[in-house]
Amino acid sequence: MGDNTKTDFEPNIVAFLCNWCSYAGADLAGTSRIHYPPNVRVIRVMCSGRVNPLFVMNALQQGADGVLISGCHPGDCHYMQGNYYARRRFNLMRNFLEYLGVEPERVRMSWVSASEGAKWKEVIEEVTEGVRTVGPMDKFKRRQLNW
Amino acid sequence: MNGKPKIGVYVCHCGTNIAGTVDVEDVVRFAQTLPDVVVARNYSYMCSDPGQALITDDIEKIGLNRVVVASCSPRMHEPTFRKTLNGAQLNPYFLEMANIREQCSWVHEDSVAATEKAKRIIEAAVAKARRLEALDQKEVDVEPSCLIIGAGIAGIQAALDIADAGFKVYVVEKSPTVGGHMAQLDKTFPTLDCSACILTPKMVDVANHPNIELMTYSQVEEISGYIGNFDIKVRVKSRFVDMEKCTGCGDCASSCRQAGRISNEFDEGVGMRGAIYLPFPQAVPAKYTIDKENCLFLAKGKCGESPKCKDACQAGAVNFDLEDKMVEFKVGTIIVATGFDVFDARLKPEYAYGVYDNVLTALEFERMVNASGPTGGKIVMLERGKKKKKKKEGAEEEQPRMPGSVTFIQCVGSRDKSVGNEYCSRVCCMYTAKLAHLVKEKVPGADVTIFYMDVRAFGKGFEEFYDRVRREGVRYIRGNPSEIYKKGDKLVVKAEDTLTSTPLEHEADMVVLSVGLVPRSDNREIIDLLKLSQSSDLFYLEAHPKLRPVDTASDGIYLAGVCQGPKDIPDAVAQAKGAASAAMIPMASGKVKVEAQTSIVDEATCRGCGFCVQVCPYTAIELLEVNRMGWPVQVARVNEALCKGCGACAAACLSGSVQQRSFKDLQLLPQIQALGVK
Amino acid sequence: MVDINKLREIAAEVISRDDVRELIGYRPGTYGFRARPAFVTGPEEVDRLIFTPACVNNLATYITLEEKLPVPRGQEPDTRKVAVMVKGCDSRALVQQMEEKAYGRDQVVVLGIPCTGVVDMARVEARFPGVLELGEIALEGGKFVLSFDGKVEEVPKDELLADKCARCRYPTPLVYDQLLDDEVARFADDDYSDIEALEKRSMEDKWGYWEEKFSRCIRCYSCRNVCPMCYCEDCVLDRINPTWMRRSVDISENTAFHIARAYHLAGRCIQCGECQRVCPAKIPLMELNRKFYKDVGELYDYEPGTNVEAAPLLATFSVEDREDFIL
Amino acid sequence: MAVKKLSKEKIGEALKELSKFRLIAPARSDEVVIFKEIADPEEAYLDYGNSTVPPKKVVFPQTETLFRFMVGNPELEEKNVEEEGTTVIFGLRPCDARAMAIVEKLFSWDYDDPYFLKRRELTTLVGMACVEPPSVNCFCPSVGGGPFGKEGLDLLLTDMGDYYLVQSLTDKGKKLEETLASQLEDAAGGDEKKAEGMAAEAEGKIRRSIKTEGIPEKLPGLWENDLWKKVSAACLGCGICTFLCPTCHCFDIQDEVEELGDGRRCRMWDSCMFSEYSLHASGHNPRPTRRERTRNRISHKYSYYPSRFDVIACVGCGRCINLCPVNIDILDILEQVVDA
Repeated sequence: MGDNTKTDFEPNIVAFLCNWCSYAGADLAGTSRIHYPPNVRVIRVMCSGRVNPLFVMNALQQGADGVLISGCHPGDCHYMQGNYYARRRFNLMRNFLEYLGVEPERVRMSWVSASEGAKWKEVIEEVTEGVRTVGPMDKFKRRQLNW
Repeated sequence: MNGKPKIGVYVCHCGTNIAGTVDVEDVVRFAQTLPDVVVARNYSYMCSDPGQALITDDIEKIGLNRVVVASCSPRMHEPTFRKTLNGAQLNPYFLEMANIREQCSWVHEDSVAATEKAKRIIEAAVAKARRLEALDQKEVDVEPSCLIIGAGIAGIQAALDIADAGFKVYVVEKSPTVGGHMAQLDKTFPTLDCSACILTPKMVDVANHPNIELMTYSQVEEISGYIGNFDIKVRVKSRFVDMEKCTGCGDCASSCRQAGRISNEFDEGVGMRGAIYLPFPQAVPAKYTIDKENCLFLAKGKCGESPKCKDACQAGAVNFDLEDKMVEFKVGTIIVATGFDVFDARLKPEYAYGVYDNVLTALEFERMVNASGPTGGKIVMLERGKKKKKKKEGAEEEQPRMPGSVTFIQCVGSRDKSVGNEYCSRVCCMYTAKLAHLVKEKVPGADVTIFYMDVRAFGKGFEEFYDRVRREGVRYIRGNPSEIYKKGDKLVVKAEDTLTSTPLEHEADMVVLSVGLVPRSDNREIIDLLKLSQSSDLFYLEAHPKLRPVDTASDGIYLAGVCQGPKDIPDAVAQAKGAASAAMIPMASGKVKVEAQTSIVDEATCRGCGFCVQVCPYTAIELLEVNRMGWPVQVARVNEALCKGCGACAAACLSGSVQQRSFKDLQLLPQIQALGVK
Repeated sequence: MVDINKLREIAAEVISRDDVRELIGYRPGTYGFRARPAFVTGPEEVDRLIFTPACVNNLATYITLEEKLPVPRGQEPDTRKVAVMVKGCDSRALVQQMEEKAYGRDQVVVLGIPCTGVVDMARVEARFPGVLELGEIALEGGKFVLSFDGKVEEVPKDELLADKCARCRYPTPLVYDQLLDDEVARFADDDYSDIEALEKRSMEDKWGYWEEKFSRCIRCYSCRNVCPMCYCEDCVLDRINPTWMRRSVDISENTAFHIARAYHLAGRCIQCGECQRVCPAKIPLMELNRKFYKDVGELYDYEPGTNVEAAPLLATFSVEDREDFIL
Repeated sequence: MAVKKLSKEKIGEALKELSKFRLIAPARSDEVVIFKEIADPEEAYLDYGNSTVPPKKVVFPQTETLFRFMVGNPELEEKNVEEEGTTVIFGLRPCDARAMAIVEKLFSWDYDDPYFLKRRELTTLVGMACVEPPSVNCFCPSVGGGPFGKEGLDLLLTDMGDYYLVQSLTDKGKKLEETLASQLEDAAGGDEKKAEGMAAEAEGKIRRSIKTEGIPEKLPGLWENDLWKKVSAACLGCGICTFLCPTCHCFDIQDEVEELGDGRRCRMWDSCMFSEYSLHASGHNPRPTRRERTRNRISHKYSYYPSRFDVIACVGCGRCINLCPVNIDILDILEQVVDA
């Protein structure tokens, strides 16, 4: 139990990135050759406002140990307001999941701009380490191919 | 639609950029096992002609109907491969990119982990590709006209180019005259040609060009629409002077009770003006303007017996009843050329700007050396507080003293994290050299010293000019002064000569701060109007730093001049010409493709709650009544020309009736599922 | 206490109107203390209408429930008004439905019942089991008076009162055409003490708590179907393409269902408590809804179902919204 | 062979003995009684009225995998029910056991359903007679059952105060009796007689009833009767009445497929009260409203099933009446049918 499994545990994190800021910021981290842990897998959406909070639930159910939503800083949304909607929806969902016993470390949101390649790395490191400390998500993970 | 998916996966080596970290062969073997994948290949550069030909061949010979390219970021080459598909008669939206370079091989060192991650990324891309749908690339007509915001040299140049090409141009300038900062300058570096001599003809052209409608003293208030079809609303502020009648004689200005009492923005406060004024003699249009904050009649309702300017104007142009005018028009493209502010030297209190009269900013000094400036081009010691008094007394003015020593400090507000400006302003080294040269020219024998961190003389003729100035006796000391204080009637610059590690206290009559360029304080207005992004230096963000330097993220909106980042006059002009050219492309072709990844409503399940209408920032969705099997029901409907494809509506819809094309729940959930599997 | 004769008189008047198609109210149930919905189409039917503390159902649900069958060619759809009896909580469902444009104010006639609280029928039946012949419940001077099998029993109000009533902020309907009684002043509020206690427990405890509850769920969807805010004709959770959750009944899919259901009510739930009342597996669904309700109030100063003009919570934002949780 | 008894003191021991099988017994989850697999005899909650969800789920699980399929493997992997092992349901009510016998008629009719029948074969039902009616809405005698009914059961326990009378009714029952040999004692000679008396008394306590004669024949003629509209007006279209019904046995079959193509075919409870139940792929629904659905529920139980299997598919447990959120009462409906 516990410590041993947790240190060996490599979290699987699904991230939803807006095309204009965070995805571009992650690309910038790449062009700047900034290294970070490989645990985060990205789904590109045009705007963080597209992210239905139920995607978070769905990702956790389908086997993600953590979920990250990242958008433009307030005021910078390419579509003006999408990140504000995302912020509100996500805050409620995160609180709710915590209420059900889903560690808040698994459910993260960040603002990363197109010029913040270095911040993207920091975010990845923090999210990965956070999920690592709380261990695998098995609470309501779908048991695939159950009899 | 295209029947059962037949997917081709193409894994790019990108030389060693990907293949150096990711085991490409292994990834290809994995891709072959994925559902609906009928072929998986790898190639050294997928974006090259032979790389694209692989895809084209497979589409034609194997009958692929979906393509996954695992290579660089879609932000890089998605357009490239969309064209490839298009060329092979496959709808370009049957492409999905797997970013295994920027977000994989370049950011991970461990080859095993990177290879594993690349597989997951490709698996998710295939999961989405299986559900991709063909999208219509719709076209809209482009209004053959352009709005240019800002009439400095960049705005003027862009306007002239577009107008010369035969398109209608609307130029909106906030201040009463065109010309911008360039009009304030005396000479330009490194050639020392007279700024006014090269600028004023263009200023006149812009005002007289038959294709240009110039609106000075005006502000854009509303912009709506999209490329090809922007609706613009401009407020033309009242000058309280009838533009038709004013002859520009200036009788009004000299009669103004406030004459000489108000600091003239154009002269950076070194010179004074009245409440009715012309910013400078060569202003275009040469029409007077009443500054309503300072006009006694407008501000207080009373100006002696009657307003003197009105009495003085023989043309009867002064009219206090004139009101702001709203002008509405349509354009196809927009160029933003709003320029910059100079750094506020008060933010470096150690330099005592605003404390000592003879600590000046370079732009103030520029006005002073300008022959048409407030001192008639003479370099004189300033006594800032006393001016009014002197004028009031009307006494014989005693000749002001010329400074015997002038010291410049470079990089004030540039390359300085303490004030939040990390960037180099790119013009200060050279304008300092130019000003130093002018001191040498105008004050024979003056001691001219420049404190600098590095001298960046990178442009055409720059190094040669820097050499020349040094030969003229200008002393360069490498060091960043820490303080300026007064000793007797001298200013003392405290610094360290970092080349010799000698602390020094350098005395001067006058200190000029070579202030950097900063984003305009009113940038926010434009950002809100146009939804522009900013880069980390807070200048407007171009669409791509290398390949789309004049475009913005929004189609049909372009950048010119310093609003995008510091640059000198030739660079600003070059960018303006670039922006003009970019704006003319859609105008010349008359048509432009619009966003295809728009939202769509399933009217059969829509319950008409209007959440989508509420969240849409583009008012692209409306509720309307339809007949559902005989019943009148409200449903949402998307106007695809207005929809920008953000998808906020899709996330707001509780019944799942609103979906964003290419980002449907049906396409994203399988992606999530694919990524969930470890 | 609503005067039953006045109620029937008004009902008769309303249902006699040409522009009213149906009146939804309450009538006695089939056994014990139960009451059930009544669908009145003519004045001759009003004599069976009642209102007592046994009238627990939120009838607002029925306004949006009726299936709209294809209108045969040559016929016109019956778009006459529906009249509905509502308690304070039920009226908030109308407000929220109208905020969401489910129908217009002119499409309903609202008979408001200022409410002093209804019973928790499960508590009544546990206290007085085996009652078959119709009994009656009345609220008199802070006590529920139960008459059945020739007996009369008095029980202190709080012992049988429904939990939602003990937290009710709006006993008097917020929207009505006619109010059937004097307004009732607010007599309760929600202190969220139970929610806060649960919030403070460890993650393992919280999940253990909910795992037990969600494991019992049989996915009968009564919670969804009874909910006046769940009025989509075609629930997104029922769809196969895309599959938000699978039909399998297990802890994973059950949890997904309950998260999705509760989230879809965030900023919309009007606290009528019907979902929890009807749940055969006794899942404390209001502890989910109230968590959202509490957060929505605390974070965004928003209370659903109180203002028809309000913009829906999740379709609006404030630049000042909290973001201390964002990296 | 003498009739046995099980002292209440030995019930724990007996359950322990039975836990070498898959042992299912009523247990509490918060305030709700459910049948579940128990490991510890302490979990069993025998002093109960009736469970919320009937134990039909043991032989007819709410969700079950029929077979699995994997990418790259042409063979299906079939569910082997045998692996679930011998099962004992301990303490179920006679009505619920009878329901299994009724439903078995369908599952062994034109096609032998291997999953249901194998589970039935593997399962021994130990019933608990209803000395007191579990609910005010019980009406088992009206539909051919009784509080001490034996149909479907292998063993019947009757609470005699300090002990349970144990009557074995089938070979499976006898076998189980042998398993419990060391916990069982011989019952007194008069106990069986006494139990018969208790049965009659218990039946007398059941207060709700319906005369079913003629209903199966009458129902088809009421197809377009107004009563369906009236009785269904309040219906919410939820699945309570059907999911909690011990004889409802409708199921849906769905494939649950992972993104890579592996998957399983599942069978799961369905409800004729759901709007998608009879929805065609075309979008047409022959039962478009709650009216047709309610009519189907009643008709299936009281007309179609008896016309095919000579037995009403309702055991009178009263669950649908007790738990209907809007007090739709099957006896109320049947009375309207009678009066129609």
